[in-house]
Order: sequence, then C-alpha cells, then structure tokens
Amino acid sequence: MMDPATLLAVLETTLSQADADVVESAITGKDLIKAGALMGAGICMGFGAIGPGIGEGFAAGKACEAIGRAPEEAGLLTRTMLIGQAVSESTGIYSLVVALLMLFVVGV
Amino acid sequence: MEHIGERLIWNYFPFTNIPIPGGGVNVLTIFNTLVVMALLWGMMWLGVRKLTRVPGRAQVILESFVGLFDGLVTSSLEYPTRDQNRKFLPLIASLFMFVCLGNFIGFLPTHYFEEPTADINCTMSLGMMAIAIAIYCGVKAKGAGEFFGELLGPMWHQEDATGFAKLAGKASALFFFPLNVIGEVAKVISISFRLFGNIIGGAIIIVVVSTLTYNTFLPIGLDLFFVFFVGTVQAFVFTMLTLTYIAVAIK
Amino acid sequence: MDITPETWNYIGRYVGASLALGLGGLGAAIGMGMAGAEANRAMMKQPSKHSDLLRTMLLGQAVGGSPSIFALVVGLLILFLPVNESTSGMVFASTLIGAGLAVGLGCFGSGVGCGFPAAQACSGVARNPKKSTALTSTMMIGQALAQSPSIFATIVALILLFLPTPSVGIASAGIAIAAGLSMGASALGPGLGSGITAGGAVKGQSDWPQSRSITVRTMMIGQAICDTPAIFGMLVSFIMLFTLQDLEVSIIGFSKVMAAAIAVGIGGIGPGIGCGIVSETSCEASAKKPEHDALMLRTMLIGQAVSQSTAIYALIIALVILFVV
Amino acid sequence: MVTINLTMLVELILFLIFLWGTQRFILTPVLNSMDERNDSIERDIEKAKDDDIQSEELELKYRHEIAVIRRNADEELRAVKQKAMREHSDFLQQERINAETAVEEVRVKAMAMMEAEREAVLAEVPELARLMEAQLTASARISNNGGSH
Repeated sequence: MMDPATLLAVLETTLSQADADVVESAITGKDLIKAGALMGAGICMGFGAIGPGIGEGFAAGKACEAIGRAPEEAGLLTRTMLIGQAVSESTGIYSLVVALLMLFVVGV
Repeated sequence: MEHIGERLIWNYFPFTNIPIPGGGVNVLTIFNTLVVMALLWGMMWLGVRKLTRVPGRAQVILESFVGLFDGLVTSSLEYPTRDQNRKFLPLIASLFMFVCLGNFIGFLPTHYFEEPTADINCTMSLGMMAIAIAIYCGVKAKGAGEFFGELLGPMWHQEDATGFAKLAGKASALFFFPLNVIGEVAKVISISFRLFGNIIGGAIIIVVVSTLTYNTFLPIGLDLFFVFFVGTVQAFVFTMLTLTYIAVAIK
Repeated sequence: MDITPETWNYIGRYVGASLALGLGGLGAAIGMGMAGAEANRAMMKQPSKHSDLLRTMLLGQAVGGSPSIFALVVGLLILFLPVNESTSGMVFASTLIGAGLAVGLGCFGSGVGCGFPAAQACSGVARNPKKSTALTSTMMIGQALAQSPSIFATIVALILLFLPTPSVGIASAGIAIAAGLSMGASALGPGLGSGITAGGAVKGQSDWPQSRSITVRTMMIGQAICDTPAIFGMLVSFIMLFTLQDLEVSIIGFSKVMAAAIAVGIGGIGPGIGCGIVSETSCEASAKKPEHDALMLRTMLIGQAVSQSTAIYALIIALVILFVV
Repeated sequence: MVTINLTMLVELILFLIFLWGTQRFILTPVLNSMDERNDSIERDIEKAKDDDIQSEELELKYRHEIAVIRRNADEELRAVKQKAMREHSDFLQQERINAETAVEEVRVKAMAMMEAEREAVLAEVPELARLMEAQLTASARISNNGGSH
C-alpha cells in the first residue's frame, strides 16, 4: 500500500507530465476531501441505484403477470404495484439523499 | 459542438436595459411553447370548425382521440359517474398533446425550433403541476387529516398499542415523515427529468451524429427512433404517470 | 520509473484493446453459449428436428454476435490507430482506455442480452417447428433492438477515438475515461434488459403464435423504454466530451467527471435490467391475452417508468456534480 | 443546461392558459357533440328496438292469418282431392266389374268350346281302337303264316 504522501507525489508527477504549464499549485488536503466527497457521491448513487432498479422491476413484472391473469383487478393491482415500488425505492432515495449530503454538506 | 445543451437566455427585456427578474427567460423555449400551442389549437380548430352529426375527417380524428383519452381516464380513476371522470379529461388530453407535439417539433430542420420539453424548466413546471394536482385531489377526496396522516408512516396510527410501543410508533414518524416528503419531491424530479433526459438525449445524439457526418445526410432513422418513437412513448408515460399519481392519491 | 509518451501509448493500446475485446467478446460468448445450450436441450428432446434447431441456433448466434464484431472493430482501431503527436501521452492513452471501456461494457450487455431471444427461439422451434419462420423473424427484430445500446457505445467510442477531447490537462484524461465509463456501464443494463424483453416476447410468441403483432409491438415499446438509462449515459458522456472546457485542472476536476460517470453509468445497470424484467412478463402476458393488450401496455409503461426513477436520480446526481458543485 | 429560472413560471402559466382554452373552446363542444350523437344514437336504437318489437307483432299477426288461410285452403284441397279420389275409385270399380264380366263370358265360351272338342275327340276314340285292333290282328296273322315255314 502507498502512504498518502507517496500518493500525492505520484499524482503530482502525473499532473506535471500531463500538462506541465497548466499546473500551478500542489494538491492540498481540502482538495482531496472535496474530491473524495465527489467520488463518494458518485459511487453512492451509482451502486445504490442497482438494487432498487432490479427490485422494482421484479415488483412490476409480477404485477404485469397478475394483471395478465386477472385483468378485471387492474386498478387494485396497479396501486399495489406502485406502493411496493415506492417502498423498494426508499433505498434509492437514501442513496440520493446521502449523495446530495456529500455534495452540499461534506464537500463544500 | 460546445453549444450542446445550451439554451438562449434573455437577461433583459428586448430593446431595454431592464433586467428580467428570476435569472432571465429561455426565449426559444417560450417561443416554441407558443408555436406548439398554436399548432395544436389550429389542428383542433379544424376538427371543431363545423361539428356535424356525420363527422368529416378532421372531426373523426379529434373525436377518436378524445374518446381514447376518455376511456383511459375512466378506466384509471374509476369514479362512478361520467362527469366526475370528465373533469380530468382536459388536463390529461392537453398534457399528452402538448408534450407529444413538443417532442416532435425539434424535427423541423431549423435551429430556431428546439423542443420545449428538452428544457428542464418546462418539464419541471409540468411535473410540479401534476403532483400539485394529485395532492389537491387527494386532500379533496380524503380530507387533509387523513392524506397528510399517511405521510407520517404506517406506525403512527396504532389504536391497540400502549406505552412504549405507542411512543415508538409516534417516534417512527420522525423517520418516516421526512422520507415520505422526500418521496413526494422525488416524484416531481423523476417525472420531469425522465422526459427531459430522454428528449435532450435524443436531440444531442442527432446533433452529434449529423455533425460527425458533416451534415451530408439527415439521420432519418435516428429521427424516427428518437424523435417520433421515443417522443410518443415518453409523452404517453408522462401522461399516464400523472393520471396514476392522481388515481393513487384519491384512493 | 521513467514514463515517456511512448510508454503511455503502449499502456493505452494494450489496456484499451483488452477491455474492448475481453469484455465485448465475453458477453457475446455467454449469449451464444445460452443459445447453444438451449438448442442442445431441445435437440435431446426432439432429435428429429435437428436441422431446424441447428439453423435457428446458428442464425441466433450470428445475429447475436454483432456486438462482439463492434468490439472487435473498435479493439483493432485502438490497437492500430496512428499516434496523433499533439495528444500523444497520457491523454491519448486515456482516450484509448475510454473507448475500450465504452465498447467493452456496452457490447457485454448486448451480447448477453442477444442470447435470451436466441435460446427461447431454439426451445420454441423444438415445440412448434411449423412456426419457425415467424419465430426467427421475431427473434431477429428483438436482437437488433437489443443491440442499440451497443451501437450507442460504439458511436461514443468512435467519437473518443477520432475527435479531440477538450484540452484541459489531467482533466481531459479523466474526461476521456469517464465518458467511456458512463456510456459503457450505462449501456450494460439496457442491453441485458432489452435482451430479456426479447426473450420474453419470443417465448410468448412460441406459446401463442396467433398474437404475434401485438407481442412484437409490446416488445419494441418495452425495449425503447429499457434504453432510457443508456440514453442518459450517452447524454452525460456527450456533455463531458463537448461542453467541459472550463473544468478545474486539478484532482477535483478529475474526480468530478469520474464521479459523474460512476453515478450515471453504474446507476443505469439496475434500472435497465429491472425494466427488462417488467417488459418480459408483460410481453408474455399480452401474447397470452391479446384482447387486454392496451391494459398490459399501460401497466408495463407505468411499472417501467417507476423502476427507472433510480436511473433518473443517478442522472441528477451526475448533472449536479458536473454543473452545480 | 439545467439552469432553473423564470421560464418555469412562464411555462406553467402558458400551459394553464392552453389547458383553459382547450377545455373551453375545443373539448367542451366536441364532448357535447359526441354526447349528443351518442344520445341520439341511443334514442335511435331505442326507437329501432320499438319498431322491431312492433314489426315482430305484425309479423306474428300476418303469420297467423297466413296460417289460417293456408289451413282453409288445405281443407278445401283435401275435400276436392277426396272427392276426386272417390269418383275415380268408383269408376275404376265399375270398369273392373265390366271387365271381369267380359272375361267371364269369354272364359265360359272358351270352356264350352273346349268341352265340345273333348267330347268330339272322345267320340272318335272307340272307332280308332277298332281300326287299330283290326290292323294288329291282320299283321299277326301274316307273321304266323310266314313262321310255319
């Protein structure tokens, strides 16, 4: 494992090799915190969206199957499906809230 | 292609130095909204121009459209009488027409015509209106107490609970209430960004592909898919979601 | 260690080509394997139908193999693209890696997805060999539509390879990788989901062949909605490629684009698959009861729209990261 | 790209105006006309149903009358037919009797003729016998004479 100082040094070398004259200042700890918050928000929302997406798909798929069997109960089944999806979407909303918190509270 | 996703903003009233409050207006969005509405009124006027017992072609089209949405509203809301269902018909029908033609108008080969639905302001205002109407209908159908009581979570209304269980049920509202409120806000965001993202995505793909081919050919296939197919489907999804949110709120 | 631009070129070529060919070929291989396994199972049950089954299987594998061909073309371009002296170095390497990521991940999803309709077509042909022509054409329509995310990914990869990325120092390296990642990862889920949809449609049609047109219509609309996360990913990658001239030239700019790419890219996988599951069952149900197709279509649209909302949250987070923070 | 500004409010107001205008000037007249047509069609259907019932009654009545007429006609026809049959059979009877009488006469006559013939033949029989006996005797005598030699 690299210790943070070496990591910073490597990053600075990379930066200077990329475009030497644009780099003006070294990376500070505040920059790292902000970068970490940004990455954290991205990872949080990205991976947090997988589960609810598939789960809501299952709920809606079963609802479609049930409506195919009993079309006269369509209204009730649609409402049940929406409520089930709303509940399984809560984890997605947690991810959204946490990501927004990271962006606007932690990473400022 | 640096102009991708940018809208023309007027910060001042035309020919003056008076600034427009609220950060200016996206003038092309408003212009295209007016164009779409004028086109829709014109087309519908052809249908209602001379209403006859035996309808002409335009009247047949208009009437079958209205009849389709009448059936849709009736089967979704399931009010007992026809007039109660009919109250929502103008909202649903004009929402679909506006969004659908708004998605199509970017097809016209001038860059003065850009989709009003590819502006987040337009879709957000429609989405907020839809959710506001759903909440209003819910409050009217159930009463404010019951409607907002549902936001406090399932454990708030426990009749048989006593002591600590009851206290815990009441305390759970601290957790559920913000979540449900965020859920309502998320409805607005998801309904409006779905339309916005799909339409602006399609528009940008068409712009990029035609720039890559140096505008030597019009990407007809892409236009057919992104503008007409996705446009119609997304307009229908927007309308159906509005209708379903209202139907869930009143029951 | 001495890192010259030449080293970066080689790193980019090898990593990019291996990503493109490895991931893209892997998906198509899994899909073809599914088709072959189903064909074998069907042949074991009905050995007399072996010629029909063999034809269907080969056709399904041939059409379902085109994502891997996209991956092959882009991979060869990555390996042998002439070096542009002005961008040679780390930015050039990351363009190649970005193109490899885009086409590799995107073709992985579509490649696996194309296996579902091929497998269902094989078992359907074994059950009902007289309807094999109609079944095969439905399978090919489904596979062609399930390949649209991989076509988006190929377009983005070609743009990455042939257009200069915005020159903003280290951030342009980040932009290239991030554009590839957001497009590729977000095309993975929709490709799989469209394939699952097509599989459901082929299964429904093989059981109830008389309602073919309704099944195909439901399938096409379902697949169009499945593609929404891929469109979001493409939107974000185009925004990154064309509009980020004033990105911070620091680690913050780099992590901005990477975070946006991870959010919209990985966030598109789940909703894509979920939408596919919805339209799969709804295709089967509307094939079974074609008289209720309008109701089925409506329920499917609502279910898919709601299960996409997490992809929309991911898009919002990506846009907030790029434009607001 | 995602700037939110005054446009949102303007869009909302524009859409509300559009909604109002569509409801007021388009949908209300169209729905009224559709309802009117539906009502008139329903009325027509009711009327048609009434007419249908009426026509069915009339048809029943006519069918009854036709049945009565047909029954009368049938009876007349049957009577006429019976009469004709009777006359016919009487005539046939008469003819048959006549024919039988004639046949009987002829038969009696023929029988008488046959009897007469038989009588005549029988009368000739003894004469013939005597003749044959004489011939036989003569021939026997000739053979005896010849045999003695």
